[in-house]
Amino acid sequence: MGQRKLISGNHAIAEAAIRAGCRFFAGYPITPSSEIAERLAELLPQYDGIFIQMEDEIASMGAIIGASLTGKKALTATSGPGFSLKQENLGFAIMGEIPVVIVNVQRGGPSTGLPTFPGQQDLMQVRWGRHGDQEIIALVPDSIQESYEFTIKAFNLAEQYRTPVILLTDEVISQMKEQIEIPDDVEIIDREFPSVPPEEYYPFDGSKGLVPPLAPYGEGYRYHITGLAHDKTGFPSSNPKVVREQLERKLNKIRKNRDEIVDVEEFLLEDAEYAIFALGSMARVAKQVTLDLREEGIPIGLLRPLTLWPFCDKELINYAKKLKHIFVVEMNFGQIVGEVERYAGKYTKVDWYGRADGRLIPPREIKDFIKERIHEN
Amino acid sequence: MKNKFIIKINEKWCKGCNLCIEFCPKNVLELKDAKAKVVSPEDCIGCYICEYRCPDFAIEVNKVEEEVPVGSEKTNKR
Amino acid sequence: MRHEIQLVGQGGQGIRLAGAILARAFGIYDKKNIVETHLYGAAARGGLSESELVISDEEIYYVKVQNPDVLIVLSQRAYDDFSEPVKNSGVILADDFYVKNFKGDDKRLTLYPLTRIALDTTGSLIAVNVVSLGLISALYSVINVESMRKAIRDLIREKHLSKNLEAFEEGYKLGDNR
Amino acid sequence: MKTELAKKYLRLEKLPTLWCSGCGHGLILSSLLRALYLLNIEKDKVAMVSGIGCSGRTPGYVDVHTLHTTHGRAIPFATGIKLMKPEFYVLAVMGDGDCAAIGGNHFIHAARRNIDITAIVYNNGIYGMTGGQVSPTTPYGAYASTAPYGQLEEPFDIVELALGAGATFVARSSIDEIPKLDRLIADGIKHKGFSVIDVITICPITFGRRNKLGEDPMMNLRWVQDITVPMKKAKDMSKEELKGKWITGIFRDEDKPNLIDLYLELNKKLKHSMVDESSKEGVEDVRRQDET
Repeated sequence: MGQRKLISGNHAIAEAAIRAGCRFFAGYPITPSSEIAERLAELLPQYDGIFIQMEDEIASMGAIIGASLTGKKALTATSGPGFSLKQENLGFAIMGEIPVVIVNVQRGGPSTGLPTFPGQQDLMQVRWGRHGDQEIIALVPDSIQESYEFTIKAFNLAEQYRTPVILLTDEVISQMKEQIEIPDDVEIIDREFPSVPPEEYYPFDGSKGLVPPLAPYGEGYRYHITGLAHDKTGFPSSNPKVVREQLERKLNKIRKNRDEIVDVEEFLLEDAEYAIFALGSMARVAKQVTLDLREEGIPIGLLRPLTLWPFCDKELINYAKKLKHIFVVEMNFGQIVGEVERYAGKYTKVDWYGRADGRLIPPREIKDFIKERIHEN
Repeated sequence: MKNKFIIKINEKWCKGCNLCIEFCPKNVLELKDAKAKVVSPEDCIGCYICEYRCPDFAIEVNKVEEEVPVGSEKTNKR
Repeated sequence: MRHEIQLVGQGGQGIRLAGAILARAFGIYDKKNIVETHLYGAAARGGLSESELVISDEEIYYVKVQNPDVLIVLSQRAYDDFSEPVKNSGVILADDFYVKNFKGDDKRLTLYPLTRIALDTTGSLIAVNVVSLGLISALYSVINVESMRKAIRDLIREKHLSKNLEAFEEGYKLGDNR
Repeated sequence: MKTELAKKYLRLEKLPTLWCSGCGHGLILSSLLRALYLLNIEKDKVAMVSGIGCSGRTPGYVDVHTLHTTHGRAIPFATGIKLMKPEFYVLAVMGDGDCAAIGGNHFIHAARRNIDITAIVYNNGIYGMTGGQVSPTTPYGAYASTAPYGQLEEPFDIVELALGAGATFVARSSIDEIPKLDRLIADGIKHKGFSVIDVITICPITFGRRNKLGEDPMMNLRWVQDITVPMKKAKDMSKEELKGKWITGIFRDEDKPNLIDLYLELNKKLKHSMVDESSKEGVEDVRRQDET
């Protein structure tokens, strides 16, 4: 049994980052994520790491990419408006295939919105906030325990697939306090070192696998990284074949490994005829709704994506074929429902309930909605 | 013993900007077919200005020591 | 069994600390599942300060307070804005120094001289938080008073500890004598 | 010192450069390489970071750790590298728009925090790669594709900006002062703290052509000679005479604690005083929350 602690989601993320081996944090204060920075400002120097508060979000994102290139694990944390600012350099990290972790503690939007209240309005910004084609990995915890575990997982995935990974929480999960069990053993994945000597090393060489190793600075491997389309050496290329091949590899390293990356929680689904589809803090509410409705004799379960992106299409389709009706519940005006309809819509009815006003939607409302819909059909 | 200089121009890199020609105090160079060419190497005094002024790393000036017994010619430290 | 406790007042009354003490007593010493949430940052800048706890032996899925079993109100605004959802069987404990106007005859409501006791025992208004904690520890059987004392020792600085413990005991007596 | 020897820092297979005929950028690169050679710096200990634009292509030609980042962001990326690799020489090469427009905020903050990075500004007063739009250092009255009637705004003085923001090594030179530029860059690299070398350079194609200098590099270079004044000479000139001129030389070279050393010191101190407060984890935060 690990140590039992009573901490907030943001502090759990900060402590898990240290556990994962993170030794660099650059950020810019923004509610409701700032406690991650505050805690790391305290912890990092004790672990021979560096904390720096940069002049803005753009700089923070740039700094963690620079730090990561030296072979160290690096983190930044922000909320909606700051996440918007990070997009440019996040795109660079995707193009340059540089492992970094970005925490986005969602608040109500658009714009400055509701700084101290939760929202789930960044789901699509996480997926498509940058220009150009790309795959992104995003994990969504629904508890402090998961905030801790998913932070470590985010670092692992970043290193394993040489890509930025987003930990997507919200004001509720990040600000609340609950107990967690700090696991005694955690799996830590470190960056793969090139197996070839410097003269044979190419940072984007996909010939030996979809994820070429990234050599840390200062080890004799001198290479070039650019945001421009490039060939396997990292130098700019606009040759259509090279451009296409490189981009396809960058997409495929996630797409072809989606089974390894994607994870869902199946809550009371074995005998379910109905299901709620919800994530993050709303999934927690949905669990209460599921239990309440079960008590009333309605055979319902919950499908909860732990990995928001890549999307859990296969898992969803698998259930959609068996279910009479799927109810998507989210704290926005209709985002993830589009994806659910896209995959499950062919096989079953999909209904949506949600809103964004800075408050968790209470279980009663959702219960009433679901009962009404079941009754109608 | 008199110093002699060999000016090498890398035509692949030369963009014919004319700067070396403008700055050469002895008119050793000339522009031909949009490339710098050495026209009077014997006039070169080894000031290296052309090499320093070339934005394209296209000029290399090397000192050669002349009139020394055969078999012991030395180029400069390179 | 799910229990909901909510504390509301204004900045400077140590509301957040009181919530943290409760959370620690339940979560660490009584090994119950707890979730503590609160209004914070700019939302609380208007002077409002709030902390809410859900306590249960089972998993807590809905993390916010819906119908509190216990509501402590340390300001008029707190009473005006937060008293309505309290359960019919629940209690509203109000500070008689700040809360003067009530809606009809609210059977859930009892007034206590919390601020006065804080001033008398410690000479400081801020100790109203521990006085309140003492009071509910006496009134509400779910709370283990020993765990509360331990949590206070953990969370209150050494130099203020003895005064605060004294204030806690005064609050406890206030409930116990009833 | 011969350029030939400094070529060991070049990725020879990447040449010729993509810069236009007579572009001053190659001269800055060449000075930069000679500075590295002069200091005998190991290639594996250098990171060169750039933003976007013509200057942004510099790192591609240099055989060190090179990073061609997003527009204006060379300094943030460089900051991350330097903080994690204190033993590295980290160079940020930027254009004037890169440094003083889109990256202006990063520039002044790097100066303020005195992080040991060497910033080299390729200052040609124009956005060359995108076709000659005005930049923050375009001279008042000069023509550009986005200032067809002449620039109405006053230019930024990058040296003044750096001095005001707290950079500890600040110098200006031009592509007309070649051996001097080598030394200035070398001094900047050697300097512990944020160093800025503002290099006045030319863009015959997008600036010269629009400003009665033509595309002839020599004409453009003469213009540089005309608008730059060595510090010594400037001392005897009136304010009136100095109008529209850029003074060259070293403006500041001072020893001040730099960010890297301060971090290393802090980490060392904390390592020795680390206490295990895991049993009371979270306690401090609650106290703080209540106090604020």
